[in-house]
Amino acid sequence: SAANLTYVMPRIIKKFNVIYPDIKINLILSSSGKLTAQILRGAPYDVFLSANMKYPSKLYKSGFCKTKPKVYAKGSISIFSLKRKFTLKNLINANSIAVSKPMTTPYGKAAIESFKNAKIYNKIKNRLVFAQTVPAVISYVKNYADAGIVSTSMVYSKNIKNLGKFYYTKIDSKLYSPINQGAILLSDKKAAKKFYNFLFSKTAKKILKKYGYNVNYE
Amino acid sequence: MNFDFTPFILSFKLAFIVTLFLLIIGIPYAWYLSVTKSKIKPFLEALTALPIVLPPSVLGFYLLVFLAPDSFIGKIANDLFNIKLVFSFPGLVVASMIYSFPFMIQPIQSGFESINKNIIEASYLGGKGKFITLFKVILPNIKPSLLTAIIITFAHTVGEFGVVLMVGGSIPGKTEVASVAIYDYVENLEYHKAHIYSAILLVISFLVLFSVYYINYKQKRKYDFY
Amino acid sequence: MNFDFTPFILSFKLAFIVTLFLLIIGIPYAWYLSVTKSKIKPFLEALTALPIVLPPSVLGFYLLVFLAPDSFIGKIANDLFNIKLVFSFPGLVVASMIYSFPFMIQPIQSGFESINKNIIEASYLGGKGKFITLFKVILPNIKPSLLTAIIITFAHTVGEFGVVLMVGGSIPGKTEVASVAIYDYVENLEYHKAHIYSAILLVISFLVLFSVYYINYKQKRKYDFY
Amino acid sequence: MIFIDIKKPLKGVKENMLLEAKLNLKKGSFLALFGASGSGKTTLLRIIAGLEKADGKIIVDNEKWLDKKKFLPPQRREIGFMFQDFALFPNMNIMENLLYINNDKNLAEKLLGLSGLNALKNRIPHSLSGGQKQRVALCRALMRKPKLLLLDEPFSALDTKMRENLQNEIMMFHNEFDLTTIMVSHSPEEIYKLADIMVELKNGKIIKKGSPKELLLKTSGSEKFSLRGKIIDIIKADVINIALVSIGSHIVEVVISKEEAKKLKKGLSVVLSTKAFHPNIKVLNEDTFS
Amino acid sequence: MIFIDIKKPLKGVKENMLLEAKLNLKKGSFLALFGASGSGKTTLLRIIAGLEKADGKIIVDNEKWLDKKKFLPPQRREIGFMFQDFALFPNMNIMENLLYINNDKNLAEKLLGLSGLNALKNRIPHSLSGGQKQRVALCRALMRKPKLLLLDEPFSALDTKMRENLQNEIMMFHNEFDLTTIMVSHSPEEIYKLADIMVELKNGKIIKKGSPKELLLKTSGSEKFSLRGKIIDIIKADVINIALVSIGSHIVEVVISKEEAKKLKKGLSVVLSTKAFHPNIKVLNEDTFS
Ligand SMILES: Nc1ncnc2c1ncn2[C@@H]1O[C@H](COP(=O)(O)OP(=O)(O)OP(=O)(O)O)[C@@H](O)[C@H]1O
Ligand SMILES: Nc1ncnc2c1ncn2[C@@H]1O[C@H](COP(=O)(O)OP(=O)(O)OP(=O)(O)O)[C@@H](O)[C@H]1O
Ligand SMILES: [Mg+2]
Ligand SMILES: [Mg+2]
Repeated sequence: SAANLTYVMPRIIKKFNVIYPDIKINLILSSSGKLTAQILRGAPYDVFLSANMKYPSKLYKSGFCKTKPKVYAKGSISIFSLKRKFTLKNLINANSIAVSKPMTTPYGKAAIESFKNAKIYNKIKNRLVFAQTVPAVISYVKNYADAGIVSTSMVYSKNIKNLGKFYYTKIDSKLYSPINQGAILLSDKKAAKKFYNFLFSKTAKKILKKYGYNVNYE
Repeated sequence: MNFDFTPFILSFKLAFIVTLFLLIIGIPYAWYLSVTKSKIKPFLEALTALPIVLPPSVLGFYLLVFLAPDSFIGKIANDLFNIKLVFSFPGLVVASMIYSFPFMIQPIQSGFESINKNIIEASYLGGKGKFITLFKVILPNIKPSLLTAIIITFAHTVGEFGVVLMVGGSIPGKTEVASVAIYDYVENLEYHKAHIYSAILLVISFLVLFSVYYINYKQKRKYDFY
Repeated sequence: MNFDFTPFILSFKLAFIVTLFLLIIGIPYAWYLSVTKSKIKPFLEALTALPIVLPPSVLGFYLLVFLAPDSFIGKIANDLFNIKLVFSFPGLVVASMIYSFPFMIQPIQSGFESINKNIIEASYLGGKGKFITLFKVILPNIKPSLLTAIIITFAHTVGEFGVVLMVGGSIPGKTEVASVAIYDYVENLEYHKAHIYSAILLVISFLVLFSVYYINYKQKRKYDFY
Repeated sequence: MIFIDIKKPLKGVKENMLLEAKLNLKKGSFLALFGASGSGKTTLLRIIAGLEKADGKIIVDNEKWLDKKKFLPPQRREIGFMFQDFALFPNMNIMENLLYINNDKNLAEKLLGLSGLNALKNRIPHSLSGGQKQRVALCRALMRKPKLLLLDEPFSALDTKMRENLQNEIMMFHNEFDLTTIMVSHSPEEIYKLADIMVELKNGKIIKKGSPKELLLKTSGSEKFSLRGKIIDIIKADVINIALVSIGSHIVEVVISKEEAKKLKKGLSVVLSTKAFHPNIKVLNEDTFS
Repeated sequence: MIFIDIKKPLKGVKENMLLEAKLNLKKGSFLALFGASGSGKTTLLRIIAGLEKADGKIIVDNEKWLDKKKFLPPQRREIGFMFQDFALFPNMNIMENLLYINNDKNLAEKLLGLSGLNALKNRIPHSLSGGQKQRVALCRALMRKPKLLLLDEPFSALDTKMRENLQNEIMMFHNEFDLTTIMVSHSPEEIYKLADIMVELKNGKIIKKGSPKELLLKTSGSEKFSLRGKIIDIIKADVINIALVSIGSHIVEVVISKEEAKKLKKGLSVVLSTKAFHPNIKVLNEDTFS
């Protein structure tokens, strides 16, 4: 699955294993683009989860899937900082702001959209630094940047506590287009199907919600 | 905290196999490059260096395309040898070999180019063929270059990551090498684990490298003594 | 389709500067390693090879920590030279230099170790100091090794990606080098653009490498003629 | 029978020169090659050994080594070659240098013993003196018990005593193994002593060829005894004048007349000759100088 | 004044040997160093040049070159050194090899001219013959117009003619630049001709020291003329027997009696001497053999 799911997935898998203790799930985290390329060349993956509908759709069009891509959650973004609390309003006071790449990550794209909609983009444009992935945004914030835009799921992860005290502000979801988290089933294996279905179960939704995802879709 | 040593074993196994294979291929190829007077020599030389110019993940992407089961090479490997070249350990070996190719070739070639031609002639005149001359006279006399080639290739394959990730797909126990595992920990903000894994990787690598250099150092001192 | 050549210019500028600086640092250091009889020699040698053992992104992560403005090194650079070492071009240079260090050192060292000591002595006896001897006698006589070192370092810096990405923050026009740009296109499934950018990178690199090898080839032929 | 007829363009001292040599050697003969520096001696040996290509023919014992169509590679020519610059294998010690060519420990021990190198057998070439290296190179060339032995100035770095020892050994080997030998040498004495045929090269061409006896013993006319030499000093004493004449490695004093003293100058080449020469001949202790 | 008193342990042929040399050289003198292969000649030169460390003292013109506390690096010692194995710079052509040491084009041209290498000045060392390399090495050693000239077997790879030319040149340089010269040589003739003092090394120790005249001209007793030589052949003719004696690079025929013929054997060292020797001395064309 895509990298932004690093934090929720172990939780979901744990819960899943409570119900199906015999099914062992290998979690492979990588960027959506890489995974898509790999699946297109026959990577032996069973379920693909992406933070973006683009990649699942592409796979679907190429005929690699057993199901249509389905949205199982919507992501949200937050302003994250270790120094003090930032909001969209006072973000112009930050000397540097880390975002993940708008071109390749939906969270980065959403961040830029929000800046534009909040009319601060032109003021902070020159202070943006781009990280390859959302976790890299955290590294940037830790080492240099005053603030960073991350997926909200991250600030709920337990690993973030390693960093000590931190601040975050959710960005109003009206300011950016929805970040649809797509899932598709790639194989006929029974276990895969079970896991795929589990994603849309109440239990899974509860966990996802706890991690800041919006599960009120459709 | 429980450690999984499999990624390390995979890493060093991969590095070892890649270095060995490249050595076998690299020596004759570097030799050819060093002796040929052909006009295509600079062309081949430039070509040889190209794999390192591409970013590893991009090279990995292209390799993925070329090695995939439905590609020409993938088909051949599959049909003839029943080997899958992507998302498998043999695939990692092939991909790493391509990426690390220049690191093996170039130092060896430069060693060959600096060797005193007289001793090669002396060996031929002793009735020794090219093969024996290569192993008994030429290679022992370019030891510093050979060492450089082996160590750069080895270390680089251990640290290799972009290509391996792309072609191998980090399947635990099969293609998830140490570098990928560490990367995952960093991504997962599990810095503590990442530090420990990095430290282990560094320590093992250091020990391997140190042993090689130390043996080399001792040997040289032995000679200096006379 | 409109092309942005800035990443290419940045890439080659970076590679050029890194190669040049490493050459300047690398020559004396490799010389020291090649002549020292000290016991710490194998230790230093093993240490020198270590940067390549870590996956580039992980190395980049650590470099980010060490070069950040509130780190010791970052502070010094900032206070003394007023240079920011992260998310800036100088930062890329420093980070790439650390990563590519072994690629420059090892071939040069092996060149130094194989040189005929007599000609160095002959130069000293001609009244020439170490500096002139180095430039006029030693370096010209290890040309194959020097070429290897330069080309591997250069090519590797062009293809470098993980470290650069992490320390540079891929700021367009400042730290977004070609390798990063290509990577992004692949990520974004814009394969067509990725192909074109890769092709450009490969062609330019090929031309650079080919010219170097070609000049070298011509020069050698000139000598062979006598 | 060794038949050589080769041509090769070379860069000469002044202009390009053509190396052109036609030779017919009987099996077992010992050919000395001499000529000024740069006249093509080493190159000729290298062509015979197959280290350098050339036009023409080389036929050894009815086996074609070189031909328009054929080029037998050096490793297939049964040759012992001693390089002018030794070319010892730096990665092997002395013993290994010999055994690499031919794993005959007895022969190696014997050769090392004869050349006084037995105690050095575990040393590496790098740590030897010039003359020691030269001797190892000579031993190595003999290790193969070759059909054809090619020696490029084999004794140049040696003192007179060692030189004589090794000359005798070479002679012994040459006879014992029925070798055909070609040796480059600058020393007429050496040539006379060892060779049964000699050839002088000049600018790549053979300008003299014959037996050393004919070519070196030129007691002209009726004079029984004549020596070429050079005046290195003229000492004017009270009553007599003495010219110091160097003859080979000797210096002799010759009493000269006043008139002669005027004519002669330091540095002139001269011939000493006499009709009546009945020297005493006295056997010498081996211990004397040189 | 050059004062040398050094010690250095060496690996000898049989066991470890101690190189131990004490020498006092007047400015302008020409010292010849000789001794068997491996006796320490090259090492002594290298110590004087500062290429190898040793215990003891070296003082040149009141300047300390070596001392307990001091070690003047080779580049600061004003020395011209000719290596036994040449050590030319492979990356420079011949002219550049000379000019690198001293950018004096006139001197370089002159030296190259004297050694007959003018036409080779644009060639690289790799493409030269052995003797040509040796001459370049000699020229290069002279380029620095050194205080102290150290020559390690400077003429070994040369034919007699070239050898004589260069010996004369060395002599000229030695006088012209008021050099102090130390030369390793195996040839008594060379030594007599060039040196004013000679030293023999054996196993690292100085065993003989004196003027070449004393040591080389040993016409013993009342005999006016004596030559050392070796019998290389005995020819039994009808009425007379002839012994061929090699003397240096010469071979002379000596008529011997039947009794003598029985006593004498090939390979014996002999002395030819005579009380009455009044040779004709005749100036020679330079063109004759050798
Ligand atoms: N680098 C070295 N290390 C150890 N021993 C050496 C080294 N070089 C020479 N020797 C030994 O020291 C002794 C003296 O060597 P040196 O080269 O001074 O002899 P030499 O008198 O010049 O002989 P030659 O006439 O053969 O050149 C020899 O026995 C030699 O083997
Ligand atoms: N590799 C080469 N390439 C071109 N020319 C060469 C090469 N080697 C030698 N020569 C030239 O060919 C000529 C003959 O060289 P060669 O080495 O055969 O001479 P030589 O008779 O052995 O002389 P010496 O007694 O000085 O060793 C010389 O003028 C030399 O400069
Ligand atoms: Mg020669
Ligand atoms: Mg010597």
